[in-house]
Amino acid sequence: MKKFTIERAPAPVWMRTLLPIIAIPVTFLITSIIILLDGANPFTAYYNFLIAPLASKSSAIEVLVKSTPLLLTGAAVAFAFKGGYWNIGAEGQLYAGAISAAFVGTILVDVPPIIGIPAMIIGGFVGGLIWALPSAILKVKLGVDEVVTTLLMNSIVLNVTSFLLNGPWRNPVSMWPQSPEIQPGTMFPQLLPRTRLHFGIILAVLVILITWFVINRTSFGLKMRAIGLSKEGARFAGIKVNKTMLTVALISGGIAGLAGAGEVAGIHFHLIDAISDGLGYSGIIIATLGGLNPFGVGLAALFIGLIDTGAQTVSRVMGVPVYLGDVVQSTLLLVTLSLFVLQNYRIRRVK
Amino acid sequence: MDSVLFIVGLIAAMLRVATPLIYGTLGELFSERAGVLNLGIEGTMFLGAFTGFAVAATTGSLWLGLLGAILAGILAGLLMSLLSVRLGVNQHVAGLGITLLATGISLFAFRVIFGESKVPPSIESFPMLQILPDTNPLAPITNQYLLTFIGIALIPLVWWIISKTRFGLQIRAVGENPEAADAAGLNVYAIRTRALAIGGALMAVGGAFLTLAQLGSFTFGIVAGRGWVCIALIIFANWHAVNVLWGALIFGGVQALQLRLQTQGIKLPYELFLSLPYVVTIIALTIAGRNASAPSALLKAYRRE
Amino acid sequence: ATAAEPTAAPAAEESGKLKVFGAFATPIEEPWDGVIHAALQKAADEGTIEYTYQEAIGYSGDMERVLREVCEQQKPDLILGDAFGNEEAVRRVAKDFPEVAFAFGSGSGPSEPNVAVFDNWIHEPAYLMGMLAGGLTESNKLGIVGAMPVPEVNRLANAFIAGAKAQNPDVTVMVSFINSWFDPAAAKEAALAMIDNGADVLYAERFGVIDAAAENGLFAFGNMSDQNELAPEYVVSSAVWNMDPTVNYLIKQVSAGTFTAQDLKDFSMMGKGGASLAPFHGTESKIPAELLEAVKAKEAEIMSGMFRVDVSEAQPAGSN
Amino acid sequence: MHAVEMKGIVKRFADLVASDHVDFNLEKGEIHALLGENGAGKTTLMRILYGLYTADEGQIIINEKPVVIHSPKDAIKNGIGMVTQHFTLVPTLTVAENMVLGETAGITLNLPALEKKVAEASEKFGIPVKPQALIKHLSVGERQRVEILKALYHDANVLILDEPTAVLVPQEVDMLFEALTRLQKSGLSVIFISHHLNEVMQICQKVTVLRDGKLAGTVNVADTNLKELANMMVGRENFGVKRQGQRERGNLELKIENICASDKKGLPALKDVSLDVHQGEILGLAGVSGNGQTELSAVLCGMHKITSGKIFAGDVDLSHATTSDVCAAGVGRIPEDRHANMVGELSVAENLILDQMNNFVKNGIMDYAKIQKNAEELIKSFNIKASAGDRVRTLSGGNMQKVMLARTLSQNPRIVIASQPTRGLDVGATDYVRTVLLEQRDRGAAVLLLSEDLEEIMALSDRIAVIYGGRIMGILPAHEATAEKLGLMMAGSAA
Ligand SMILES: Nc1ncnc2c1ncn2[C@@H]1O[C@H](COP(=O)(O)OP(=O)(O)OP(=O)(O)O)[C@@H](O)[C@H]1O
Ligand SMILES: Nc1ncnc2c1ncn2[C@@H]1O[C@H](COP(=O)(O)OP(=O)(O)OP(=O)(O)O)[C@@H](O)[C@H]1O
Ligand SMILES: [Mg+2]
Ligand SMILES: [Mg+2]
Repeated sequence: MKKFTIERAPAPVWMRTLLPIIAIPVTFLITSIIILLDGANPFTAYYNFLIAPLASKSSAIEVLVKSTPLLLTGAAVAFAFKGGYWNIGAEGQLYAGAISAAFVGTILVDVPPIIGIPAMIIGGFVGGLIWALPSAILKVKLGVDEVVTTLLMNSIVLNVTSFLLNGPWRNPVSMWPQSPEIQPGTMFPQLLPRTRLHFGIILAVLVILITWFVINRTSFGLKMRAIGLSKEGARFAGIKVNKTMLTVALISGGIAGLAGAGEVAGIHFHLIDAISDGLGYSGIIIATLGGLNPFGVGLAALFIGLIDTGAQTVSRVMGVPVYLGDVVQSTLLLVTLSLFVLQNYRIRRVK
Repeated sequence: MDSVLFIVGLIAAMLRVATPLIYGTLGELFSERAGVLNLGIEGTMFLGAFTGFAVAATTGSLWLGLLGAILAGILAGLLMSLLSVRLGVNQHVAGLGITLLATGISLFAFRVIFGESKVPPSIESFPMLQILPDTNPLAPITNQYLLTFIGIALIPLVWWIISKTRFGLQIRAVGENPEAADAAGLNVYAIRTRALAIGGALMAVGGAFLTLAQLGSFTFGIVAGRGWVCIALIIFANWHAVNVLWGALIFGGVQALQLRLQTQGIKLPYELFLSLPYVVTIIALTIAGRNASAPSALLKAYRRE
Repeated sequence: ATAAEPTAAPAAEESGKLKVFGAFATPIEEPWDGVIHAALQKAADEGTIEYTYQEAIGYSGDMERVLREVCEQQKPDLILGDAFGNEEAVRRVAKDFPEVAFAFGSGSGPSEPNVAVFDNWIHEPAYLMGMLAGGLTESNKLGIVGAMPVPEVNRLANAFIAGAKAQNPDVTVMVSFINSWFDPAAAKEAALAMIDNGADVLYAERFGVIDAAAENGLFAFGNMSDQNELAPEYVVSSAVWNMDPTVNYLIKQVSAGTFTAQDLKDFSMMGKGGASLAPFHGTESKIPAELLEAVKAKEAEIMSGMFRVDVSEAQPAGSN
Repeated sequence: MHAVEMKGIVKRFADLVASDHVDFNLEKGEIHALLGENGAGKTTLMRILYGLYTADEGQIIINEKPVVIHSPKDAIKNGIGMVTQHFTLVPTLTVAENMVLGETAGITLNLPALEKKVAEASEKFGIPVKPQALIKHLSVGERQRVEILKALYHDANVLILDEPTAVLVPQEVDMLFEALTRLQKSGLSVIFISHHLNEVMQICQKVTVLRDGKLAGTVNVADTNLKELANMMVGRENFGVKRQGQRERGNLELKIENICASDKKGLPALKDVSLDVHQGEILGLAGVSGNGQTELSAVLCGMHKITSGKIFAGDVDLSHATTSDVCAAGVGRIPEDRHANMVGELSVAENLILDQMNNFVKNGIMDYAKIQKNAEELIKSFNIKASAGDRVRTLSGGNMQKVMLARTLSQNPRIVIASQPTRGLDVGATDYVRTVLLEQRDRGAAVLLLSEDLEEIMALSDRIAVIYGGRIMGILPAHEATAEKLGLMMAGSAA
């Protein structure tokens, strides 16, 4: 008689590649009921969800636009997690980056892009870094749990944003809570005419490549990985744990800040209070889906960008409530994550 | 206005604003003491708010509505357990996913059941209890919703359950050292699952308070981030049930005070004012420092080989 | 897409019906977008247009994508929506698709060649409600709970205050903002704070306020749509915004090929039926006859153009 | 009659067969030793019996009845108790609470009553514990007693002890053996895992030896001897490495002057400790656990701060050094807790360079070819049973220790701090480590050996210091040191 046992060991490579793909039909089965309930055709729904956004060039480019900040927040979170720093604050750091980029963008009157764009990048990075600083310092100096403080800092920056937009920065023309428009010289250039694809995507890809390189090819990367896996072990080996962790936390905050700068300089051209709408939290999901590997993060960000876009397309094209998109999206996410767990198992036949 | 009236009104408002926070935080307390950070709280509260309302509106019974909310909350807790406890999915991500899912399902069902309504559908909500006659100057404080009283009464009850009962001991054990609990013959999964289910139920009641008592109607922004406040609150409370009361009153109080100062025409940058509780929490945490008593196994999935 | 083509024969699709798209930043339950959606839905139900829409687009960058996709794929004749918070995105897309007519709720002016703007100009009924409130109050204290101090909200509050003062020079009006578009529980708390502070008639710019009033047996006024059903005893009336005139005008213009970028303000005012004071649903029995008469008279003056309600978009005094 | 029969047990971890058709029988009322090299599969077999692992194949029979054990709960129901190597107690709970954790009857906890019951059990089984104490405040020995009592409290008639003596001081070992013998008389069956063959000879009646996951044989203690057991385990008979003669010692290399330090709770742990270690000598530091060795070792490794005093490595002042300063000064460290002081999830190759990364960086980039080559060389010269890419976590204890030795000693340190270097290692690995330490001394390094194993201290040291209560009680040259003298000093009387 042949029996099968499930054991805890990395599944074969083909299986690991297959699992995330299986997530789609599984989600399809689970959510079909609710789609049918609303009188829609599940196949059409899925076509619109996953294929339609890629079918035309312009919507495929929009998926990239959507993925641009996600690549950055995903990379920010993955970088921090890899270094053993649980940064849940990418959302807040993104806002801080957006605030400081919006500030830089308004004060740099009449600068050429050659100055304006680097200034925006630095502005975003520094903004995110500054917002990451208190939690990082509390962590390394006093051992205060960073999961908590970074999360709380998110709530604070939202209030700060709202304060700025309702107070000193309120748009003087429209009186709407949005900052004045940034200077033309500080706007990220469009990459393709009549699309919103902007320089931010290049920045994001660069950040992905750089973080991958730093993590996997430099001694700093080995240090941060060692810390991420065992702080005591790393300390024993002479690695300066606090200094390294502080650096990791600040770089992570800076990267998240870049996402904010990108949204200001490439999409909105001013600060608004809904500038993120959860991009930082999506970053956690993306970092996890991507297995904390920058390249994995790249794929995961594109995937989330796709289903984010698809969720709206479905509702519009099929005339179903937009919330159906949310349901399918979150189910797909949870199913994918669950199947990812199976990557750590394999089935063996015993005689 | 006379300052006694102001203070009485403020305290009464504080209690109302604090009620959903108390339920949500006690719910989160169960999850976290068992070692699971449940970021599904915002969605679970929303699901409770919706289910409670929908059931009450369709059956005409507020109590059935409350029951419906509780069942929905338990389901959300069980889903969190399936993902984060059984399958070992990263707790942050599972929780965020559940918030997304629970919110989406609620809103979708809302459309299906109530259609596209111009004004939010409403029901006759739970009345306030008349403890003191309205003429008594303290009446605003004492005359609250039954759910507020129950919420406050739950605090000592939860303290008792966690610290004095066998189940509480088991929760603490799986939250501190699941390996030890397992070796002692406890079923770590089952205990965490139960804690999550109870936690989910409490969170859902917190949401249902908004629709069944405070407002009598359901709209899509109804929870408005209260779940995230609870996450901060539990830290403020240092994972102790009794501190939840003070925390909820402070967080609720700042919100109530802010609205009340506005009516007095007092100018203050209220956005910054609203940040105060978070800043206070960070400071409290800094003072507690390494003594903060987060359960040791929080965020860690338990796996036997 | 073929961008440069003129606005020639727009309505000449096979169905013969005008293709209209609604682009809403919020879910359609939100009152502002709800009014636009209702008017378009009505036109669709009557068979005059072919209507599709997208709701909950949000403010974080999706508006531009949705509009572009719709323009390219669905090629609508007319797009309506709210541009607040998405102002630039809407205008950028409009520039690239001059063959499509855009009519958006906006705080800024129209832009050539194809962006017309409208807004909820219900300050007139708000003024009338102010008069009613001023006459009904016994404590001489009124309360207004609004979302945020933006011009669209400010001018309603200011008109309400002006009406109340005209009717009763002794009133004071408290104004609170909850700093959120949707948080009925907070709105209710703000209202309760005002009641504790002596207010006995409330203007509910947001949901949640009427609840507080009804619980305390006080009169309240609704906003945007007729909200009497929320508390039939206590909701005296509401400032109703009606987009039908705007929508009908737009349909006519676009069908005729005569659409121009213009401010459609007038179609949202009482004179053209775009704004009105909601029916009393029996609450008039509780209103002193002479007050009712004064309000009716003022209403008639406004309708005939004899009286103009001042538009003030500054943050109302007594709020912060 | 058999208390436990395990038949044809198979357990695989990925491609490794940790238990390969093993049969194991335990008679009622016997103390049965389980022997084997590091990684032979002892712990695995016992974790299967206690339900912490599930066997892939095989059968378990208890009291002549086949049983299915899926979890510790099932095992406890079948009268099996286990004290695992890494204790499984909840540190924030009290002793009594830990004891009753697995019980399910009743809603509320009547703690005073439970504490009384625990106290009674403690009395009855002759195992002293403090029911109200928090586990986190207990010493290792006390925790072990709690674990044992916990098993007995739940009516275990089979008690599994996984390397119980590795963490105990000699007096505690005596107490344990005394208790075990007593309990045996009242009918308890015990499975006893140890790497100390003399302990096995002392209290066990039967011995089962595992080798590479397979059963090597079961023998009666009465019919065997140390050599035979050693042969069964590793295929050779002679063990024991000893220092050969006195050597001329060189210059002063490690100078410790009047240092004081506190322990984790903030209580004074080191009081005015002064020691000199010269080139080419091994200075042994003997002492009963808990008298300051852990803190001294942590201080010298740069992991713990001193409150006063001075430390010099040659001319380099290391008094307030961090771990990286210590590495830079050429101090090699072999820590007490190898699990905590390596990064288990990193590969062998990466762990091997973790404290000397700068030697493997080219233009700011890690030179992975060189890292690989380094690993292969060290694996070969230190005879590590692993490949360069294996994660250290998956290595057996002995091999993990070899990785640590290789990393430290390949850098030719001028000073070696070796703390409990052979704890938990099998006889073969122990010999190997001792040989390597002697080689270091002969090479001219100054070696400070901290060990609770007196026999080890006497076998290797040129001079022997004794620590008690955080103070140095005296220093003897090896030829003057006798077990008796040292024993007295370790108990607190001055030399
Ligand atoms: N959970 C696990 N996953 C993978 N491999 C494991 C696991 N547990 C044990 N092993 C491997 O199984 C083999 C047997 O390990 P086991 O713990 O049974 O050895 P042991 O005889 O107890 O050794 P020691 O004397 O060091 O305690 C070893 O090679 C070990 O690396
Ligand atoms: N999850 C795991 N995967 C692979 N190997 C493991 C795992 N857990 C433990 N091992 C290995 O199994 C062996 C026994 O594990 P255990 O936890 O009992 O360590 P140990 O016996 O304390 O080691 P030592 O006795 O040498 O100090 C160890 O050698 C360890 O390397
Ligand atoms: Mg072992
Ligand atoms: Mg061992």
